[in-house]
Amino acid sequence: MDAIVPILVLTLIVATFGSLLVYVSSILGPKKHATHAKYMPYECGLPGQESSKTNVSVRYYLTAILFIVFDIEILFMYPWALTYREFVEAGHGAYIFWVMFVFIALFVFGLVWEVRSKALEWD
Amino acid sequence: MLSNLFSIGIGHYLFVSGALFVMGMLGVLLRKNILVILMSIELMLNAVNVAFVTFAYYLNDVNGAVIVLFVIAIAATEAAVGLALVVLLYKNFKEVNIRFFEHLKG
Amino acid sequence: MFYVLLFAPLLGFLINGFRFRSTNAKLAGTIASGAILLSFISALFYFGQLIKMPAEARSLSFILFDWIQVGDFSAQMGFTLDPLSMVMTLIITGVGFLIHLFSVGYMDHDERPAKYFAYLNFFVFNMLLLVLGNNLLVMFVGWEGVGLCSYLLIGFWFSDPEKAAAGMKAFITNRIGDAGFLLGIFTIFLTFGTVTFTEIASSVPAEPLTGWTSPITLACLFLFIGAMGKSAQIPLYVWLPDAMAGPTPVSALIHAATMVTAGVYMIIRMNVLFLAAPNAMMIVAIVGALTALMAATIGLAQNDIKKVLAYSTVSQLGYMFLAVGVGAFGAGLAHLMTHAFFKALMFLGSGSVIHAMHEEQDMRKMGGLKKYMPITHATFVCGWLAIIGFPFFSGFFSKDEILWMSFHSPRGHWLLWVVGVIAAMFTAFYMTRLMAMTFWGKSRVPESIHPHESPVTMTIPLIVLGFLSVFAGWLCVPHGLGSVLPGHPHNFLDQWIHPLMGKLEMGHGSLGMEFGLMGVSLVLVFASAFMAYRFYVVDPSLPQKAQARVKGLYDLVANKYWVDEGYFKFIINPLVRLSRHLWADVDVKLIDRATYSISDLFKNAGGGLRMVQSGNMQVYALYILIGVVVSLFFLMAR
Amino acid sequence: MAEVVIFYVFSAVTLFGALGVILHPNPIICALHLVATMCGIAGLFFGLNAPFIAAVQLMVYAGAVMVLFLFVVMIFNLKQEGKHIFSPGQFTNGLKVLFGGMFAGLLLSSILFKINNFGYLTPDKAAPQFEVKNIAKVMFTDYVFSFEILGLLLLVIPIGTVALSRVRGGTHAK
Amino acid sequence: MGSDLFEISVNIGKMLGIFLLMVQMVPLLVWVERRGSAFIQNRFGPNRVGPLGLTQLLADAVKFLFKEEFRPPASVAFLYYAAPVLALIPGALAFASIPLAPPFEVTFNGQTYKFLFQVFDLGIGIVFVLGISSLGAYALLFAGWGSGNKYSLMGALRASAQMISYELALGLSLVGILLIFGTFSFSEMVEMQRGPLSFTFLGQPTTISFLPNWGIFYQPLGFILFFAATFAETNRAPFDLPEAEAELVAGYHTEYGGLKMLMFYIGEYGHMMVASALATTFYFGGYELPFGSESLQQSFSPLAYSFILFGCFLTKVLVFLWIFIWVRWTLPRFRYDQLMDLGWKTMLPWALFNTVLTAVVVVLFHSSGS
Repeated sequence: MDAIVPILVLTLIVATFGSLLVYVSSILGPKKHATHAKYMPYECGLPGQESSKTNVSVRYYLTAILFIVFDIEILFMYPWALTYREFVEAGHGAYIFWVMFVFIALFVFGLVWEVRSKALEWD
Repeated sequence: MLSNLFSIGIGHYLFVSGALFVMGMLGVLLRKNILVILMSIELMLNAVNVAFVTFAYYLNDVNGAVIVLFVIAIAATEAAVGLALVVLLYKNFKEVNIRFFEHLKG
Repeated sequence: MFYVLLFAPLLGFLINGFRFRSTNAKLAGTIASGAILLSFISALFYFGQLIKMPAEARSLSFILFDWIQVGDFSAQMGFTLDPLSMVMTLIITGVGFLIHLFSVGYMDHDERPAKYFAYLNFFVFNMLLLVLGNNLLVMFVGWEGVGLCSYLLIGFWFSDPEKAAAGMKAFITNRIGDAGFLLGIFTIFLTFGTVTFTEIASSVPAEPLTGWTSPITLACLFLFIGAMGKSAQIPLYVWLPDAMAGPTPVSALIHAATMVTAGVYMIIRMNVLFLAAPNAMMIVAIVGALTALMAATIGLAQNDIKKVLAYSTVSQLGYMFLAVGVGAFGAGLAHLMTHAFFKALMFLGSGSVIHAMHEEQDMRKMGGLKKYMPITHATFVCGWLAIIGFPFFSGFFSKDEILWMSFHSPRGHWLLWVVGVIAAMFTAFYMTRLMAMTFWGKSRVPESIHPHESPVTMTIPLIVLGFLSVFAGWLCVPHGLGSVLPGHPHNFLDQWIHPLMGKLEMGHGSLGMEFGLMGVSLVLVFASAFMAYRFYVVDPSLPQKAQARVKGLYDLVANKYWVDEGYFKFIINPLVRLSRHLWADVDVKLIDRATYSISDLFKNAGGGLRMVQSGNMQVYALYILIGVVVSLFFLMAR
Repeated sequence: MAEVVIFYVFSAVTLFGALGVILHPNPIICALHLVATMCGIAGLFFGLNAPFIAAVQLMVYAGAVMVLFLFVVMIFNLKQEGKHIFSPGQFTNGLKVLFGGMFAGLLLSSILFKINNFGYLTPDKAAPQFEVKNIAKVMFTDYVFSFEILGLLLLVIPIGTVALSRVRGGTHAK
Repeated sequence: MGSDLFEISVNIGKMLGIFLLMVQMVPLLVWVERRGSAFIQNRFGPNRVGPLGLTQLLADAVKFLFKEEFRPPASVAFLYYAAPVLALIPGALAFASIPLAPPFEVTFNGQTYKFLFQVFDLGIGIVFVLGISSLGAYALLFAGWGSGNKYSLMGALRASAQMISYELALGLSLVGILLIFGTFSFSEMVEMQRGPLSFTFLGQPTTISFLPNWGIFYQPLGFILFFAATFAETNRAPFDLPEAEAELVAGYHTEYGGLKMLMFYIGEYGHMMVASALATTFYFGGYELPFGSESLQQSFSPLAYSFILFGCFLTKVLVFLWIFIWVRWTLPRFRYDQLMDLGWKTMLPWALFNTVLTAVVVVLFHSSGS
């Protein structure tokens, strides 16, 4: 628990360092008159095509949803992996193996379904 | 009374948990944007988690910690489904105002 | 290992059930037969274990989980392997395996073999539940399960309305019996406060209760109603002949070897209870004897090969009930076992014949099949000799024991013996008639059909069962007979289940009397068999003349005593009329009007309350909040 | 002393973030405040001697759920239309605030006035009950059934969401 | 932090030292990258300013300092400025939790203090690093959304989708390591990798004396998966799709320049260093020497020995950093669909397979002995 104080302090140090850099560059850098073209969003020098209301593929957010689910599954494997040796050495190796095997089987089933449903296809 | 402020006990954590829960509740009750309502629900769930861990710590009982893991998992999946629904609603109606969706009116 | 025994069929059911669209009969059959074989091997393993134990301690129990816990009532999902359930398990899995094997050939050209085998596996699983359960509730689950599978399999070819109707008839008739069974369970629970077999047995009073209304007698009678339904006794036997609409291996497995004997098994299992209710046992014995006689007479005049076998089954089941009714539980079980072998054999044999005859079941179009189907014929002869009680074939021992017991037992009567012997005589007659019309004599096979011997997967079960039909009787040689035979064989089966049996003092009858009675019945049986041979082989014109002479009697028998018609006229149609009246007068005019007015009231009230349901989720949440706050106030105010 | 600092810093972050969530008109900023809340709660878990749960909180909420929220807001540009951030309806809103206040009063006052009575609850800081191994042992023995059910849920959820997000033109359309 | 002034000041100094080590590595790495790429591509690279072009870094830094500070009007000020700062924090925190050398003891004023050769030790090392680095996505999203440029947004979305996809494979490939070591703590893991390769085989203790007891020998497949996933996590080539200049201008930092741009670079190189340090700790014995540590430990004072091991750790990390650079200039870039396919349909299943395989092997090796 005491380790959290260094974390806080380090975070503070890094944040200060970063803000300092941002601030320093705003002091040291030249101030130039800005033109209209400079204020436009940078698109390789071409005039901006249209608004930022772009049509982004829905797959990004599907990916994020699938990530949440699989992330949780993996998180639940961590405690399992941590105690696995202890269970095995206590003679419950088969039990703890099958506990996770069922879980992983469901995981694999889900993964196969997602792959076959083409939710993970990018074009 | 002031010394209470500096000797952290179960009540302090429970107070934060309770306050968080009330805020989440008010968000659910009052906000107009479905997305923010979902976020407020997450707030309430997290308030409950804080209470669970607090009790687990102060009562020296590991069950609270296990339950929290389950709650986190289920709350996260709930958020995923909720967001999928919100996105579906938005794609069909271009609207995130909860008062727009009063089709279940009696 | 035990769970392999119990769950292998379930696994087979699941596998085949999930791939129910498959049309690959070989694969489905292999899966299903493999599951049953696994089960059978485990059963053999446990049989070996039980044999090694001392006789009094032969009981293994397995608790899967606590099933129901309500107040005083508790039931476990628990199973017992004791000598009685062991015998049943061996029969079910052993005969079941042979019949599965037979089905592989028989169902080769069917459209939905996976479904068929899934049902068959599920049936075996339920049957195992029924015999292995350590309390009445588990037994009841199995009891209902086999009923369901029986319904599904009878109506397996459901596109034929007649066959679907036969399935429904079986199901409904069984429901009547099941209601009785359930009432029996209730009565037992009210009386003893438990449904576990061992606890019931230990709390039954030692002295028999002679009253008609004592709870034990009532419970026994209710249970017997259940047995009537499942085991096709008067008056609920009508479904069994119709059940022949299902595929023939199903008839062999369910409607001859295993399910229909569940009633007998149940009474043997509850023997301590039944012994305490002599009146109930008397009813059982009388119903059994009458069923044996009546079904045998009907069997005389049937022309459908499977119908003959069906009535024969009903008749033999009557024998078993006669046996358990007079307290000869060992004899009942012995006949159950031998009957399972030879009747399964004959059903499979008839299946082989029907398969060879391209689904033709009418015996009048058969005849002289002996030379086309030598193996089927040879095995069928074994079954025939066993069922008519030819000396030293299996049926001889068990049937003779039953007849002797019905005469000699303190719960028996000489009238029961007379009825039994007459039934045995008729049995010999119609079975010989069946043999004669099917296999012997001149061929009446139509030109278009070319009978042929069945494939090897069908004949192997026949051969194994034929072997068992011939020799299984030596497991249950009656005591008196054993004392004069060379080597003095024991009644193994009787000794095997002896620890589970209640006490009934049999006394020692005279050996001379026993042999005298046996002689009388043997002579009558031989005479009747010979007469049938004369009628149907030597001089085929004789039956016509005989029919003409006793026309009234013949019509009565050939139309099965008009029982079905009677049921329709006196029970079903009045019921239908009554319910129509109830519907038109009471339901529509009284109840509906009342409910409509009530619903109108609520409709109007709801119209007012509709304002509350605004569709606004947040307001709903507000309602919840208000409720929480109010209840919090209550909690804190206390 | 460290625990006092931890508690006040992180509860301040938590409650400030929560306030931002329920008060800010722009959903993106709301989501960012929620991220802050989640990090604060993870810090509170650290303070409660449960670093594993804190890390899980960071990974799942801050690292996954909030990223999803931001994705959705950014991809679909879910800006608020109109200037009202709260639902209309003066009467019901009054009721909501009233009862919410009553609830908050009941809950928080009961906690506040019980602080001294909770003195007998002293955590055993050396006790290993929060070691991940103990959590795991309990989870894979006592809660193993819930665990497998959770696995089933985690199978169903992605299937459901994938199916949902492919539906075009309403829930009943093909 | 500590109980008295000496301990606190040493701890703070340690913290600053480790952070500055990370920051100061960046110019060095930039130089290595430029020289190395030139070497690979048969060019010279920067070689004019100072010996071997080493002072080129200083010149670059000065140039960055004097760039014009500029914020596009379409951007959101807070997000736009917070993003580069946020890019630094996860890497710094993660690096700070990795033990760089064994703890050492110092006697001062007659009192003995024990210091860790890392900023803090939470005891749940792996999970903490994963939790912290999952916050890295925010820097990208802040930058992407805050710039008010659709290419920035697309780059940010791509980058974060890629990061979270590969985080799965990364996290899953570590399950095998956890199964082997049975601990979350980095220092315990390093302890376990000391000495020659020894394990229990079918209940028989077995030792192979010519190999060190490193994780790579237990988890070869896991290492490959882990290392490949870290490439994607750091958005390095061949997984540098978010910066694919042909499609997206320059990804999420299109609108950034000067020191703010530099901070993104520091973040990226910080990620690389964390990845290298993690790979070293998990699979290559951490700070432990492969051979001969006993004799060294006896011939040096504990403090000096700690620093020797620190050098060992740094060497291993540098080797990995060189591999990062080498791969970047050797392999071509993936297409985005190929990238996602690789993450979800290839690496995730293989990582699952690795997990199950390891579990089976652990059961086989350990249960038969007892």
